[in-house]
Amino acid sequence: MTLRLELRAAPEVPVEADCITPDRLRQLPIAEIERLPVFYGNRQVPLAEVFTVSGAPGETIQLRGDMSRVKHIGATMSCGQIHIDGHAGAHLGAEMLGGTIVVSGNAGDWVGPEMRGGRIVIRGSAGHLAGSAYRGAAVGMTGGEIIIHGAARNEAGHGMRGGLIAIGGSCGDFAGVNMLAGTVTIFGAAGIRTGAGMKRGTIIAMQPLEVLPTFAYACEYRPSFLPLYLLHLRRLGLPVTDGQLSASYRRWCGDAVELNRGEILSPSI
Amino acid sequence: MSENLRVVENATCTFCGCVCDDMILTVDDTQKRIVKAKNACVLGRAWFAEHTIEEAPAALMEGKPATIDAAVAEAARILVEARFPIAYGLSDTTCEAQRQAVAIMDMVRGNIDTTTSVCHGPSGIAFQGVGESTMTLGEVKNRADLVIYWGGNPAESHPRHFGRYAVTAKGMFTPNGKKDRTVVVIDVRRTPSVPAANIFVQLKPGKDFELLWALRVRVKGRPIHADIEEITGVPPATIEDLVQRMKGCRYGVLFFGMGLTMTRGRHFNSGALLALATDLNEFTHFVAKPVRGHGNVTGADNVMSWQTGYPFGVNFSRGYPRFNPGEFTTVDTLARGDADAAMIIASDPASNFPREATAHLRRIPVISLDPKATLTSGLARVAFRTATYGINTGGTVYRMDDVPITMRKAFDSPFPDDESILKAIREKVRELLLARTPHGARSAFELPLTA
Amino acid sequence: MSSTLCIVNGSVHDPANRIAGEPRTLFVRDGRIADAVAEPDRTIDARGMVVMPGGVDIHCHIAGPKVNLARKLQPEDHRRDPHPGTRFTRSGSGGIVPSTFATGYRYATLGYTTAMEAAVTPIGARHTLEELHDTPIIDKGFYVLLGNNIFLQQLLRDGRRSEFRQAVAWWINSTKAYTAKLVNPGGDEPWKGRRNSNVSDLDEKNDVFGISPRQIIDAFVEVANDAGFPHPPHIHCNNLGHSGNFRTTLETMKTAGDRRLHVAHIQFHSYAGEPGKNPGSAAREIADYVNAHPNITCDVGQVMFGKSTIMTADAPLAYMLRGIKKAKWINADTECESGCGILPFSYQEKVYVHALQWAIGLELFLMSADPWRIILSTDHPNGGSFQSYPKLIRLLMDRDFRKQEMQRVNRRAIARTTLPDLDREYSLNEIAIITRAGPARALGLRNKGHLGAGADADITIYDDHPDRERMFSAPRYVIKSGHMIIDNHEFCADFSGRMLHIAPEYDASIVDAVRPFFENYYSIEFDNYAVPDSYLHDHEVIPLRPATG
Amino acid sequence: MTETMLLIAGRTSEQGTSLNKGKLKAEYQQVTSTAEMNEQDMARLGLKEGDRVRLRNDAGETTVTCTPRKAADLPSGMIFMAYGPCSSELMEADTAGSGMPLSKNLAVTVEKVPAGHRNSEGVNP
Repeated sequence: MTLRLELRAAPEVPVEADCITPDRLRQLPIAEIERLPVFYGNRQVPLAEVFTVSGAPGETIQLRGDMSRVKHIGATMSCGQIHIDGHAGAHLGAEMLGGTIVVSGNAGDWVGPEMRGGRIVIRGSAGHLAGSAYRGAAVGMTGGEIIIHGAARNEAGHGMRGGLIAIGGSCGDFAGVNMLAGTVTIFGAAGIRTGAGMKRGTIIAMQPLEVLPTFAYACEYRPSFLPLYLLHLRRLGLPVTDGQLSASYRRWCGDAVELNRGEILSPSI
Repeated sequence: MSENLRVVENATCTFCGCVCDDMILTVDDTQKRIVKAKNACVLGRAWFAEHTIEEAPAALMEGKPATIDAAVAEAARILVEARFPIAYGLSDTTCEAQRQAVAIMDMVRGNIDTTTSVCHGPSGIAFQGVGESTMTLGEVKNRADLVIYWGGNPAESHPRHFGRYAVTAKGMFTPNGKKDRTVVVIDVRRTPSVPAANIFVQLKPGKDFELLWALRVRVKGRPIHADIEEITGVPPATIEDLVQRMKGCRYGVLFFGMGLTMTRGRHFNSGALLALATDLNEFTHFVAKPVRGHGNVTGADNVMSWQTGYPFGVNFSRGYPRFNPGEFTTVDTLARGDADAAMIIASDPASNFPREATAHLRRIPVISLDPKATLTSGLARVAFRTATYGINTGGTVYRMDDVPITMRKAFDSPFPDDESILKAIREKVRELLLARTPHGARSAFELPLTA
Repeated sequence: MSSTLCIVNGSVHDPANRIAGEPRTLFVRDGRIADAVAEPDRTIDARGMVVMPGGVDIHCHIAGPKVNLARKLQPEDHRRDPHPGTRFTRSGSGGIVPSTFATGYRYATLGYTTAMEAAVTPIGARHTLEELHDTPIIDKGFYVLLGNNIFLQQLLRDGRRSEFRQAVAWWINSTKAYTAKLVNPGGDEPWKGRRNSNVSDLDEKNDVFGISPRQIIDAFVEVANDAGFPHPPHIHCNNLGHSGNFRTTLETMKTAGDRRLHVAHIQFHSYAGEPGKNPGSAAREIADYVNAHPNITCDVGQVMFGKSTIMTADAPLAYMLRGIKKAKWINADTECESGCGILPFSYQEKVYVHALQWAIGLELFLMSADPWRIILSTDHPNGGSFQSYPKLIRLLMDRDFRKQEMQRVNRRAIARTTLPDLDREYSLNEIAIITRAGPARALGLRNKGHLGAGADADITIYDDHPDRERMFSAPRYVIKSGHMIIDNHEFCADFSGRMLHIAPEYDASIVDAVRPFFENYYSIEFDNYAVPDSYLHDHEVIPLRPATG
Repeated sequence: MTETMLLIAGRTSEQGTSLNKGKLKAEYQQVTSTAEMNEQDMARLGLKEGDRVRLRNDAGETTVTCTPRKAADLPSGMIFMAYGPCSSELMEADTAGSGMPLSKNLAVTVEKVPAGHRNSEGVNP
């Protein structure tokens, strides 16, 4: 059973559609879904003014169109699936608890901020602050998975305390900044100051990277968990090479300004 | 020169965030200008001397002279009809005007932001992450025996900062002024501020964060990479010397400028500095302070915070304030094309913003309030010419250290002040919204109950 | 639109006029309680409802520089508790440090109509007045921080007692304050000038100014009593939060002798044990002293589990807590006047010390022999939000609920207190005393805290619900200065309350003594320091008491 | 000949005093369209005081007049100019979730504009 929402026209101002979650829509009749309020800029309008609604309400919602300006899709969802055929706007899957969101195109800033569980897959690229904490908060994502096949920008995993973020392309500055736990894997080039202020947690950088002067080189070794973890990412479609599976990894500990129990791993090729 | 001269004492200069309130202004009431500003610095003298009353209409609509009433009505209509109206600027006006501006944007469910977002907004974000050990400037004058300026050039941006507050100023426990303190300047180039310093540390551009991080680690007594000099351009011995001075002083101060906030790293650069000052409190008393720019930018932060809970970048589109820099800050709402109307108060984004942002500003209806013609007022659909705050108005401003000061008017302007224009717009907005509220709805923006 | 009003059939609790839950008819005209109104514009049938004077908060932190810093600091907290606007009211942010509008509306939503901001630096008075102007509905005032004022300490050091007296009055006038506030008197100088140290003994002489906390306390008690301040010095004693501090608290109260003194958030000052170890309850010792000394008033500063924000002029205390919490922290020094520390905090049921603090507060309430003098407060937002008052009221009124809550907290801590043995339940009338009549009397507000003719028509009408938390969370009607604000649970109007302050006389020549100090050590001009009357907006000068000689 | 350098925009006294006169006045426009360069860099690029250079990056381009500074004051590879409409042309609009566009340490290519060549961008768009 799939509910289909198709964007009528590119909105002129941002739309906030946090009602679009399977939790909220799966048991409502179409007519009621059409009347649900969404915010078109500062006006409450019925959902049907922004989307055409068809199909059958159920565990799956299919969205179509360029939703770069449609924010908060899937926020706080706990179950079911959202498939976005197109681009998604900011705050996609914010504070998500469970279920799956898949985006065929790009996503805006704040993918899965303060996420607790579930999985978000972005086939294109994501903006800044994926899986991070909102401003002022110390704790970002605590569980679940954010899989970005393309690039991610700054502050991916800011304050992360659990779960995993995998970035198929390059990522911006301050990946894993102030991390408390969890794992961030970056297949492309990382920006500067990766892992700054991290207390615990693991950052795996597949390309050579600039390490802050407050990280200490520890050793080169073959972490036992890594092949299992990478195979999981490979199954999810990330570009894990055989070399990465068998490589030994250089390990830096940091950040010395904090607890110093975090690690950055990078294959020694 | 006219005979009609008058002296205004204890007037306040609002050109920069020093907000010196010891101006002695000689006012020529016939010429309507200030002929002398005793105690003012070079910037302050220009501020007072150049604010003369120009011949100009008080309001323009589509570039043509209009009555204030007609312009107010049109401004209110634009704001009420917009779906994503933004207000921006506010750092060069009174707190009284700022309060009206926030009220208007609350009522029309708009978005409000101040020049903080392109100044020390990143320091505000940093503050929300790590806190801040800070002080009023009199504490520096009375107590500081170590003063460090990082990424700022007060000699040119805040010329009296040295003499009034931090370098040569004499105070309770620093009776000999500069002799009682060590002054350090850390910057990427030898600025005109450097001669005031005992120690100049030249840093490679873009390596502020690395040096701050290294200092934090050394303050904690942990080792750093041997190649720190290669990374930052600063020799390990200099770092050790700084650490010893910082831990050993009685009252240390870190002042910082936009060399931190406007470079790659932004809020993390400021955050690293704030964290360093905090760390040092384990050893001695240590404080930090951004050297803020415009006269009342700190007042804007304060007004926004007490009225909405957030210092800048606030959106009311859902009927309550929300904060998110990068989403609700003005460069972003313009560059992304989100805004469909703008009210710019005492600011000139058309000449200071990135190209995409100014391009969008030309596409949407703009209301401007400014004492002078600017690129922004030039593209505005409704442009008010207003009285200059602190010269033609009284009202409250906050110094960079959050100390509020009541200004003294020097002479009257034929133009209304920002507060009265904004109050009039607010009244008109209220009328329009009440007329539009659907029966039984709690506001004019709700989905009609019958939908 | 000051209309006339009549309230009939309600069960009226007006302890000041010895009315304890009796049916009375109330009349309102011109913003005040009247003896009779011939044809009232509106009559409210309060059958089945409880009618009380509007609540009075004697000690909270709701406006001014430190509050605003704490607001700015916590976007993550506001985000979870937005305060939407209505056709009548402005929007705002809630959470542990709400925006000004949300603060005013939320106090009103609990039936409170007056609140006193408890700690403002003189140089921050202007800022505080601006915020209070934007704090709707309630009447308000503030206490000005003078206990670490360097100029005043210098006068005391030099034995210039009469100038000290004039200077205190000048400062109160210049800031539009309600009384003098002392916080950790004598502790600022070691904090700022001696590498973050502190003073711990009442008789320890400061090595810069050569005076002790006791001398400072004594001087302020003398000035306020002699001049007849309606509310005596409001003191945050030394050693807040330290085990064994009850001795300091007793010594502070003894310093006052039989002169009036208000001890703020006394729960935080009622700990047994020795410095740095073995914390326990000294509620009995403190309660006994207060019960036996009618010159002492205090508010409790109850700790409520959940979010809090420590915000205090006691900077060393905040730094000590920061050492435990290791999270974001603010220190803010004010030249010549004060220190300040802020940090987000939370009290947790399972933490020994937190549970002990919770229990000691309740002990103090339940051991109180005179509810007029042990006043309800959480030292908002230090012990918890003012929004938790309804729950606190239920803890006091409902023994079973209290026992149930005790089961959830650290057992070892409860065992160190007598809380399990205290069976007392507060009556509605006693609640009316500790939340209205008592604080109004302690503040010397003759027109508040009661419903006699001439009183301000600040009235709250609650449904008489057996769940007292529910009852006190949502009054059906709130009337402020005769204006209907909440009508059948909904806001129907906005209202800007009044600033309450005092204006003690002083000899104008004191200005000549203050000015040179100012010109040397402050960073703003002396002539720009005193707050002009234009910042007062609607205000009321509360008269001084006749001299007690 | 072009080279990549780091542009730092900041406040200066002249910028501060001239903006009081009016942002649409010639003095402000002149102050905000003048760039300081390391004198050795200028010599290497064949530039003398008053020559016009085009600064360009991904965000945009602008043309400014250059003026020399001693190597001790301004390190090689660095350009300093007062904030204004010209420096804004080189700012990227992406603020990385901060609200702040990067406006210092911008990598720009520097290219001499032949004398007599009209500036297509103009100082005052």
